[in-house]
Amino acid sequence: MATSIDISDLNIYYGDFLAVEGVDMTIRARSVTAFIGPSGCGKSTFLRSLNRMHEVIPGARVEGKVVVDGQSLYDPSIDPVAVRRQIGMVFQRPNPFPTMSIYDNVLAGNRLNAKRMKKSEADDIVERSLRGANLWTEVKDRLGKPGMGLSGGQQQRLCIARAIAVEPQVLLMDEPCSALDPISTAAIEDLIHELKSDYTIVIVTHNMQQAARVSDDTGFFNLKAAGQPGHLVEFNATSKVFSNPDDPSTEAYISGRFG
Amino acid sequence: MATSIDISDLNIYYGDFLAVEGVDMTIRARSVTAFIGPSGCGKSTFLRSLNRMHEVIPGARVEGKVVVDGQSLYDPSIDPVAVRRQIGMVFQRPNPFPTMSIYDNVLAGNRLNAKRMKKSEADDIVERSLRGANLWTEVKDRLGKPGMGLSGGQQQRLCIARAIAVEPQVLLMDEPCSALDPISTAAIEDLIHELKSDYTIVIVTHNMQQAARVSDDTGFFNLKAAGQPGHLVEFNATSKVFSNPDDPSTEAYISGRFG
Amino acid sequence: SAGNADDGDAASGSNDLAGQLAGGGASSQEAAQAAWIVGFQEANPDVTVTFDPIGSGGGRENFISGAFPFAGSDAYLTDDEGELTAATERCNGEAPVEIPNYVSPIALIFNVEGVDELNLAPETVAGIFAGEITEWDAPEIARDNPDADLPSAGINAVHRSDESGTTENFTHYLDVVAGGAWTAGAVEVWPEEFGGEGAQGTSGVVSAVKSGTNSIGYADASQAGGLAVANVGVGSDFVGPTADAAAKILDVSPRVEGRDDSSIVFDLDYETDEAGVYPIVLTSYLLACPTYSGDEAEAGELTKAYLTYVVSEDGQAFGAEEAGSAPLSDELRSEVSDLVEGITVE
Amino acid sequence: MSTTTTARSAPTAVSRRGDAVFAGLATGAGLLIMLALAGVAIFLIIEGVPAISASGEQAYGKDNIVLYVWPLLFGTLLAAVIALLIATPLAIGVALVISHYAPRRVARPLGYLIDLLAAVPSVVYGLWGRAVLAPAILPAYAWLADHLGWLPFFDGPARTGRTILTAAIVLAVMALPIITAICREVFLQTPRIHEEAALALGATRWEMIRMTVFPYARSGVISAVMLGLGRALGETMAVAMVLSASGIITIDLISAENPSTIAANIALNFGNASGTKINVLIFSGLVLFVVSFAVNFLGRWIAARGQVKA
Amino acid sequence: MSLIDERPVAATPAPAAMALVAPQIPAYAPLLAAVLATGLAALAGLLLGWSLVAVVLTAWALLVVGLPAWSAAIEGERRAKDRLVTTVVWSTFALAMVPLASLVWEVVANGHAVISAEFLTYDMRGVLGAGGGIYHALMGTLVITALATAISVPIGVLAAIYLIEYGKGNRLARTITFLVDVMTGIPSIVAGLFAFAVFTLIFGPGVRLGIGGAVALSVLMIPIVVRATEEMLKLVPEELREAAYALGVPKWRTIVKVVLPTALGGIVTGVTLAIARVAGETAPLLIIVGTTTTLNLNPFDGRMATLPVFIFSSVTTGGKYDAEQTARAWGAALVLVAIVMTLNLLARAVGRAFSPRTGR
Ligand SMILES: Nc1ncnc2c1ncn2[C@@H]1O[C@H](COP(=O)(O)OP(=O)(O)OP(=O)(O)O)[C@@H](O)[C@H]1O
Ligand SMILES: Nc1ncnc2c1ncn2[C@@H]1O[C@H](COP(=O)(O)OP(=O)(O)OP(=O)(O)O)[C@@H](O)[C@H]1O
Ligand SMILES: [Mg+2]
Ligand SMILES: [Mg+2]
Repeated sequence: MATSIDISDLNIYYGDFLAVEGVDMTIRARSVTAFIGPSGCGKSTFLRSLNRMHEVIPGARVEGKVVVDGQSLYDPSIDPVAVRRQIGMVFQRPNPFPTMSIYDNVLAGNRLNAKRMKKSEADDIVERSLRGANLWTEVKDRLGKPGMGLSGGQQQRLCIARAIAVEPQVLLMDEPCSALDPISTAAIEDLIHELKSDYTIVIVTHNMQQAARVSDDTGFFNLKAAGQPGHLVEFNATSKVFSNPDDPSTEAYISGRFG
Repeated sequence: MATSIDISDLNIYYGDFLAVEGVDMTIRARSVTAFIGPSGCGKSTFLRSLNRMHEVIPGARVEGKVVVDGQSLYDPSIDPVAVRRQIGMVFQRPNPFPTMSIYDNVLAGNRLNAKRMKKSEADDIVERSLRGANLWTEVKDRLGKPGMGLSGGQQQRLCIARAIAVEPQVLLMDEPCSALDPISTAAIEDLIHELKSDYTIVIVTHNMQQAARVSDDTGFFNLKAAGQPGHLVEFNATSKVFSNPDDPSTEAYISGRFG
Repeated sequence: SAGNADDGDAASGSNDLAGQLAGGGASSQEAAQAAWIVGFQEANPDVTVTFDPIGSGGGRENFISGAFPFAGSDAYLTDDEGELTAATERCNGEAPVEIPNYVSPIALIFNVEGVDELNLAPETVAGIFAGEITEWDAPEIARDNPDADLPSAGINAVHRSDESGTTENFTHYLDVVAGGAWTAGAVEVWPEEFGGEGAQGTSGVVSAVKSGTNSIGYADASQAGGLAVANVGVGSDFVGPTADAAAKILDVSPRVEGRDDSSIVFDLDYETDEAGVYPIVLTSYLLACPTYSGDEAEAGELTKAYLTYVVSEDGQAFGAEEAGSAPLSDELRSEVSDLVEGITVE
Repeated sequence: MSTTTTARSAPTAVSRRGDAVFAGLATGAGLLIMLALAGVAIFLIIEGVPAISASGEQAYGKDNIVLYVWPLLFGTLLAAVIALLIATPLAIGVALVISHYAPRRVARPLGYLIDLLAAVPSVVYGLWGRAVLAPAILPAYAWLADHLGWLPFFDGPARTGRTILTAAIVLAVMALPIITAICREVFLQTPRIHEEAALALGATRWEMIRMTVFPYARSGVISAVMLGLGRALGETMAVAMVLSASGIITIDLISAENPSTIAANIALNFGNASGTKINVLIFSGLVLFVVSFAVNFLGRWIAARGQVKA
Repeated sequence: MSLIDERPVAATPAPAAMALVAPQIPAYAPLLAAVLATGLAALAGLLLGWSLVAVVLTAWALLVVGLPAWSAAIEGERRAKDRLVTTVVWSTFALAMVPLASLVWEVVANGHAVISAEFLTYDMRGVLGAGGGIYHALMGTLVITALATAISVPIGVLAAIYLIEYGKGNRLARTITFLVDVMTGIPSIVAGLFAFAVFTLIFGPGVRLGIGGAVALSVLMIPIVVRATEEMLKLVPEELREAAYALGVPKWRTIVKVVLPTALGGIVTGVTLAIARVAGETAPLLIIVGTTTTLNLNPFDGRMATLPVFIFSSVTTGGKYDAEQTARAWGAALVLVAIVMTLNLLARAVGRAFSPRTGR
């Protein structure tokens, strides 16, 4: 079910501004890959280029190759909407749809694509996804209530449930815990551990400890200088990055000497 | 000229919300007092209650005593406008008046009281204040230009010049350097050192090193828990707070274990 | 339709006429037409008649274009702008029917403190409205009103600010009778150089006089409301604007010469000194075709029936009661009725 | 969660017909608006142009269309300008009450009250102005004529309340909520940091407003006034019902002889107009359109320029 | 460098104690001044036989001069000026309320007497004097306003969607935004003339149709709807759109199913306000719809009565039954004001109920 992603020589632009330059990496299937780096180095930008969310921003564009399952993502024949169904995304700030109940939020991806579903089938998807997001027991008695009524951590898990309800192959997460308290954070880290048996997971985090805890591979992004594009400094197994990085600037960053 | 401030049992409210609870301290004349603490613990709120700027916010009020020069600041006979003239304030973001020139910005406070000033007298005040704020040499050739045209650090020093132009006795500064680059920060820290021979200075800062560098006394504020009011945990000589604090949470904060 | 549309049981004439009749034209006729429509519809509950008070010019225009089967007009058709020819063409080459149906005295209404009766000679009227006589206690006024307690106050002369037949008839009267005191001729739009307060429509003039102080204005007598009306000098007499006095003017006025038989139109004799005639009068006409055919047959049927009612004794009386117009004299009415009777529908 | 599902459709190109249709609809609606505005101009020109050669009878007794429209334009501008002279200071005061003076809890309801002024239909203002205001204000005009008669504006004689000044007062009441609403917004947008800077220097509330709020809001206030002017220029019924018009040019504000306004003149004469007279009235409407377009254009332009600066 | 050397002020011996206490007039001073001013003016008025207006003006003048003078004597010039401005500013508000209060009072006082079941359910067919009602005008206003809404809302909302979701700052969008702004200033009579010109060109001279009125009102209504919708769409957080895109939802479905529902409350408020604004329009209807005494529900066939035009023609027709007509006009005005103000308040309520949910 899950898929690996090959990125080669990727340049990412906002209009004329080159935000990320020359990234090459391979993201392994059924593993957790973490991106770290100082603010503004292009982690989010890069992440969003993996499911063509980047081009949603006016003027934004991409050069280079992202190959998923043998298909080049930026091939003109590819439908970005279909790409996003296969490669789900969770954002920094939990963003459930305010007009929908918890139940409808989970089904949003299915429903908004005008799929007709039997009630039993829908119930099934909701339960399966909420269980998958470790939220079922907390909300099963109030599925009809608005999703906005949950706590921040619950909302974030609701967003994860919503993302996995459409059964993507890859799950991208952009600082999913940075708006959350420590308990919610722990809950989501646990969840990531569980999800990785089914999904390819890519996570951006500011929290080095979190990267160390949850990821198998880690990529370190950096800026050469202010105003310069971000680039991938090092991409290695997490254990290696945190104990014995190849690049001195990686070590400097991890040991807190800058950033 | 400078004055000490005695605060006893001060509670500060926003409407019904108690933001800061039970503060007791004495701020010494002609010294620099720094307040540190995690975000939201009420440092700014407390600072603003020292020159009755707090009540500018609708619904905001104060209980308890602030005694300056033997006069209780919150006594009904006290004129808040007079208080603010004697106790000047510099804000986190530099806020020169956008429609005024540098010259007029410096004189803004003086003009309020003395409608007619001789040109020579005005020139005098401007030069003295700008020199006092270490800005004179940088701007003396463009006093007629708008204040907004300066760099952030220069703007902040312009605001300091404006504050000292009315010759207050106390100067309150709320994170005056947090919007500035390191060089501007150093310039302002130098300035604080110089000013303290004439003024009683109170400064809020997020930067522990800065507190250690510039202040004589340090107050550490903290929250007991989220949603609870902030309170003063410890108030001591800076050297003591940073080497051998009374309270374990102070030490935890200073050593970076939380916040 | 709304609740009160079904009061057809009151219909006396069990006529089986039905359909819609839409005419329009002179707004001076509006109030009278509203009354006639009510009277006619009461007798013919299945007919809906409308009269659009779009002005005489609009009425003639729409009559000629065929949009209206009949129209009301304060002026008769002439060939000054080819209207008579065009109307003849519209009526398949027959000269159109033109009949007087609405005669109304134009009253000089006034609101002056302490004055209930006022006699005004024609020259005085002209002087006041031309802005020459500006004080109520001016000698010209005082001379004719020896008993009145005239205030020494300025005169607020109110005139129509819009284009109107009332203004035209009034200024025509002044032009004819007041000699040198009135220099603007007969006009539909008030000449601005004479000044005075301008008010919109008859009701505007009435309410301006009512709410102003020491005001005077001219308006259809029927709308004078509670205001006092002046007597106008005729010969050596002063005559008030009663319906009878106004109706008489048609009896003393000559018919316009050289018209077709189907046209009964007058040149009003403002200068008359016949006793009991009130000379400031608005006469309005109805225009129709002598024959209606083809598509217009149904409309023609209704037009004939409606016009018959309007010029009937009942109709004229109802108009006088509701709208304050002066009923046609019996003699004139029968002549007019014969013309309407002669309208044929093919 | 390891259930194997049916072979999933790989990301492939699908026709985005829904998107294209919807985008087309939305763009079409936008273009339609441009078209509508152009249509207003074009149709007015088509129907107004025949009036250019009108004269005499056809031009309501005037020799040509310019002589007919000019006094109306004068009256329109006069009434609107007086209305603004009255409304602007009031609106600024009211906006200050709502933004800076009233306690926050009552500021909102006070704002609603002002908005209700904008909600009253203009025909009701006309009714009120005609039946209530005009008679009530006549004594004031008499007083003005007696005491300030040496000013050309108050020459009098005051014999009716239905003067251009009364019309302007009604227009002021109608323009007030518009000006207030915009002033209120820009006053509220004054950066808090600047207000606090002034207060911290020991400024009183008024000094703070003068130092920070007014300079900041200046272009906003100007554009608000322009929009109010637009409203006052175009208002029809209230003027039509309140004003006794003679169609002359005068700056005497309280006499019985008053200039008319374009909009009111159209409303009053349109019903009775036929033939070329309709074209004449539409032509005057075209003039009004051009003037109010220009005024609004200017207002928006000033506002837009102000935004860049702020 | 030594600051002391450069600062002559520092040389002044023994700095004075802080002057924090300023003499103040008591907190109740404004109230007291107001009461005193009113009392004095009333007394003078009674003695000299002034009118109420003169008394109020005098009281106001006394307050505006007296309070600042008192303050100037005790608190100093700056405080006095502050008080003067405060008094003046509140006075402007009070003055602005005078017409509203007077208008509402007059409309209710003059209008309530004729309001009855008959007044609301009968038309004016066959009525000359007393009696009859505004049913036809009420229905005409409803039909024409509903039609105008049906035309304006889809166009307005779609155009706003174009501006916010598709055009986003491109040249066309900027032009349209600007034109929409300018369009809000089109005089209503011009909108009426526009509709008249269009329908005359199509149907020939003298045409009067309800639909023409709806078109004219749409010209006035569309820009209001566009502005309101635009503002609301701007408030919808970008992250909601992104959340939908990330679920593989096409853009148009995102707009229809996520963005519009989120902004619905504000859009409904805007539309309601727009309806309230045009429901009271008179001039365009006078020109293109005309009026009639009989109920006509078909906007494609002939004249229709509407409340505003009914009011206007009732007071301007005059004649024998002027009093009855004027009474009916006030009654209709009361109904119209009630409708429009209710719509306004409703709009606020809707707006508040649906106000964009930020946070939790
Ligand atoms: N919408 C945008 N338009 C233009 N430039 C952008 C946009 N979003 C981000 N950028 C720029 O792209 C660069 C990379 O930004 P990005 O948000 O990817 O950084 P990041 O590593 O995610 O930072 P953070 O840790 O703060 O989230 C930055 O220079 C940023 O200013
Ligand atoms: N205008 C306000 N209205 C209501 N509550 C406020 C307001 N300003 C601050 N607060 C609350 O008062 C508490 C103290 O805030 P304050 O800004 O004083 O904290 P701080 O220590 O200065 O934080 P920071 O370091 O982020 O500046 C917080 O809980 C804050 O939410
Ligand atoms: Mg980021
Ligand atoms: Mg703070």
